[in-house]
Amino acid sequence: MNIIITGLITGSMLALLAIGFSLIFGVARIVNIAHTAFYMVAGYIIYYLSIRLGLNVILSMLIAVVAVTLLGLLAYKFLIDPIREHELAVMIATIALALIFQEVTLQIFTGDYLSVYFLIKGYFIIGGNKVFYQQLLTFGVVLVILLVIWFLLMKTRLGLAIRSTAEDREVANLMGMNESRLAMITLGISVALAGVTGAVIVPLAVLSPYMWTEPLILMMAVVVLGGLGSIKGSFVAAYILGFTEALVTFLIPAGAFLKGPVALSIMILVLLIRPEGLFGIAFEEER
Amino acid sequence: MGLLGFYFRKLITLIKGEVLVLPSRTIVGLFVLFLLIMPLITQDPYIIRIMIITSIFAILAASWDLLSGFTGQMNFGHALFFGVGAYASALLNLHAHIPPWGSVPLGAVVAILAGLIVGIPCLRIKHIYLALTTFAFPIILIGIINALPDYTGGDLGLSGLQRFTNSLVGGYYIHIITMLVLCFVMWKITDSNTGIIFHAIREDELAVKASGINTTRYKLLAFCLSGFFAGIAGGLYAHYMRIAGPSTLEVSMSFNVVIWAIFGGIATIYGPIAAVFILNPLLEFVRFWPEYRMLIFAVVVLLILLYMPEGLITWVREKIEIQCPRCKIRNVAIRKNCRVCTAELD
Amino acid sequence: MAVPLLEVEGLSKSFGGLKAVNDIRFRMKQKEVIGLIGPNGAGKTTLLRLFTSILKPDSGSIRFKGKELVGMKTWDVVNLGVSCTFQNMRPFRRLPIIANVMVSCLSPRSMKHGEWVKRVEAKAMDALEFAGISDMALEKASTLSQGDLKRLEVARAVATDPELLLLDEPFGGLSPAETDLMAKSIRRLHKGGRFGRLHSEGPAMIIVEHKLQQLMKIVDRIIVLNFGTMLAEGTPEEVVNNPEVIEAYLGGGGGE
Amino acid sequence: MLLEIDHLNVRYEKAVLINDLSMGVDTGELVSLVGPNGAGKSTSLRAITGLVAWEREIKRRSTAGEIHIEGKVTFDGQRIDHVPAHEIVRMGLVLCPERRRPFREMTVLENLMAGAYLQKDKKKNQDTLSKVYDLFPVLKERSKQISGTLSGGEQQMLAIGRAFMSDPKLLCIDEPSTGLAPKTRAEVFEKILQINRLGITILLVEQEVSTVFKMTKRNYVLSSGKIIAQGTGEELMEDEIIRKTYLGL
Repeated sequence: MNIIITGLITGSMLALLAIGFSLIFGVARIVNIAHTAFYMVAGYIIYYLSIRLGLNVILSMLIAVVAVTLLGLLAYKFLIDPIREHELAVMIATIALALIFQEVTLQIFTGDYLSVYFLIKGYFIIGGNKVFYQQLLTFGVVLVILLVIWFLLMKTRLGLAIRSTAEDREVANLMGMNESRLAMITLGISVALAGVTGAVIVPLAVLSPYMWTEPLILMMAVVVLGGLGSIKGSFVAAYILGFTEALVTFLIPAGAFLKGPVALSIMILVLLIRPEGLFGIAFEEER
Repeated sequence: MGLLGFYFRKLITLIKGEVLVLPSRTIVGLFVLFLLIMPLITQDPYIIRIMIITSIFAILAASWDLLSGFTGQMNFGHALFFGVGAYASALLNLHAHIPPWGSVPLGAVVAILAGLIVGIPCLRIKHIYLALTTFAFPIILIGIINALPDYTGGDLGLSGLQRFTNSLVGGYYIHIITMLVLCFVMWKITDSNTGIIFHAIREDELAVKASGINTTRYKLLAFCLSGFFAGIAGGLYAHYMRIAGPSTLEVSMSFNVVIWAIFGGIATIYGPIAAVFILNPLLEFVRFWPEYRMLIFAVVVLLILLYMPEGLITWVREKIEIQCPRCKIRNVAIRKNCRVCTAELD
Repeated sequence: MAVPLLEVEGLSKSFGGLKAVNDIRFRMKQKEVIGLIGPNGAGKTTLLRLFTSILKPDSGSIRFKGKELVGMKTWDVVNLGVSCTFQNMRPFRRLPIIANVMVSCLSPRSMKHGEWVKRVEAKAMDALEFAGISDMALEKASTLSQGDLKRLEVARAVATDPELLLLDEPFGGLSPAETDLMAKSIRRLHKGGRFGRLHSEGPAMIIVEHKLQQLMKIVDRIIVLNFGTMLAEGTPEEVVNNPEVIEAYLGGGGGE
Repeated sequence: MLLEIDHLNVRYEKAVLINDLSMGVDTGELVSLVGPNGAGKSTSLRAITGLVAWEREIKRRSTAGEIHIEGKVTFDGQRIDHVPAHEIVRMGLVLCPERRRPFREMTVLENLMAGAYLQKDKKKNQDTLSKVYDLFPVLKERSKQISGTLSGGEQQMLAIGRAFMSDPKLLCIDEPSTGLAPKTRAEVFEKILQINRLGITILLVEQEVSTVFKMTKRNYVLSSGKIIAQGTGEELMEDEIIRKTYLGL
């Protein structure tokens, strides 16, 4: 039972992060290493507003998401956009950005582990395992957000434009889609997703300025495993890796440190069979 | 005596004709000279220590450039080779009691094996997939290391390694000279025919295949060479710090390597080396402000990239030197005419 | 009868339902020069890519001097003596031109043929000389014009000492004067002989081209492709006067 | 003139792709631009629809390869040579690109709706959509299918339909017949004629001249980036010019 709950929660978190990451990669070819750093920043903003300032938790979550999105857009406008055609430089710039976030939070909040209260307290017991209502709530919120994202991408005009641009920048231009403005909007959505992930996961996690590296690796594994740019792929792969982690923790309780490596090994094994990921599109030699 | 004088004069001519004509070469020459005579200026153990570690990292950054900068196989898990080299030479030193001058090269050989193991699956994966996948390898190795604490020391790592020498200055020269030699070898490799093929693979792999070159072999060669040099760096690091721990495999280590290389300018070898010698001491010397060290590092990297996305050293070189439009020989930027063919420079 | 240089049987390849190459069969003799023509999308380039194992055929066999090429790696095919150029030109843009050709000179086949040549640069230089762009040897490939890139492609292919040379639109995008030069080079190459350190025994060639006037002066035989199948085959005169060919080339029923 | 091109030049570094091109298209016309491979047909379409300038904008940031574009392009009385590509579409100049390029992972309907991106009026969209479905009944049958799985001919119709959804005044179609079987080709050309009869001006780039010349009143022949001849199909055919540029005889 615990496996299912942890698996679901880790999986959902990874799915949210991975979808955001592959969205901006698809539309603008930006590999945003700082993606999970935004997630961390959101967590800290919530902590600051709700614990230090005593604001309502839900309100602080909303503020955090908005603030992180703004931060992302500013970073894009001034740091990423000027060097966008140098893919490597962009990648390094995002690493530097993540380091800056890490150091600034370290300065403000020190390296101590911090946590935020549960929104709702209490738990019920199934088969001898505690299931916290908070866990259920988190999972529920994640599902709702995934649905909203799916709806946004599949059913709206904006989503259509985003998907078109991701597939063929030039033809999207021919359809009257302003490619550079879409990149900006997509970045906003992507960072907002990272912020939301931070918001929903923060009551269950402990905050530390270094908390962005572990999910970063797993998120990238999810993106690669699912196939770059495939939302369905990210979704499936996120749960595969989420459950793998939970299963490893359950089967070898002493070997919790193995959960990451096992998940990554699975990714590499899959890639050996399908180099383009589970749902990715194979590179075909151009005609 | 006359013979000695002859060679001395020849050396002078060589320096005049080949080194002093170009600012970049002059700078490199002066820098090497500075490294060699530095202990005469100061013997502050702290400074010596920083220079040793910096030179070890310089080997590491150059080895990344050899693989990723030249062949375009973006490796974001370069810490793997570093860590494998460190652990392998540590194990050899501790259990087989092989002295450092034996365990470091042997450790590097193990790192070559790591290069093969990683390189073979990476042959099928391309571009961004490769970059994102290579992240995973060092993490997996950390898992293995933690799973076998009896052999690897787990979280604490292997400590109590022998040093090359306990003499401060002796240790300095061993590391600096190794660095200079290895970097020169790497530069020579990239300057050779093999280097041309590496370059070409990055530009267009299919066209290289169609030229009759076995690209698989060359890509694996790049992985192995890079693994070898990074492995030596790892071994040197482990023996110098007297400990081989999981920190050699961390994500931040892989990140650092990439930052150094791209900051300096990829596919140059000298770029990453220079970047390490700029960034690493900078990071250390800001000790009067320790809590902002990393922050300053990140901000510097970000600002430099914003204005010089091709890398700092590449940018500087473009500024101080100019290529002759006719014979392609490089000249000082202030010259009006090419120093060889006297064509007008603009 | 001697083993033919190239023997193609039942070669087919499709891309997602579209049959790009459909049941091609032909033979070619030593030193023969074949022109391959047909409208856009007829499968000419695909056919060349099948010969060099860049693409894998769905079925059929390609035998070069009795050796099966299907399933071989591209570099092995090249080292057997089959060399190709790319229609849309794929130079190593950030490398000097001479380095572009040196890559070919470093292939095992080229190294074997030039044992007495210690320096690959020298051989590469001769290949450039042959193609007529040696004066630009040190320029970056990205600065070349369309025509010079074509010549670079030829130099690169020639530097592997091929016995069968596959040229994909060698005149494409060239001005009339450049076309003449290129045609001259190709004829010279086919005659064979020494070009400095470059030794040519006069390779057989398959040339894909749209400029028929030039093509007809070079080739012994023309194969016409349409929708992946062979529409006609014969001497240049036969093919040009074949009404079916005119129709395929100029489109349904036109041309009169 | 609906579209007027005045002394257009396009250079990619040293390579001259378009050399002093001047031509015009009148409202309601069906005009063709023909020429052999590499003559610069596609480049000229990309230049007038703003794609060359867009590409230049991207390349400028990466310092790789310079693109020069000069000349005057007027559409519907307004100069468009400095208008960004996505704005040109809004003015009614729409390009149906070479090699069709559908959004392969999206369904047919989604592709069509992507074409209608700028049309915010839902009702009008439905009207255009039903027009497209009338023109291409096969698209209606396949509307839920992923477009990457369509056949070549169907993809071509989808590409034309998608461009039609952008509500063009002038529709540029780049090589619609490439890689299609004769029967499908004829069908595609028939559809293009039908669209023209609906009152939409068409600039058609093609290689297959004989069919095209039967459809058009006016044609331009392009070779090495230059207009070398213009006139009716019959004139051109007699002129031996086509035989020369195409067959080189």
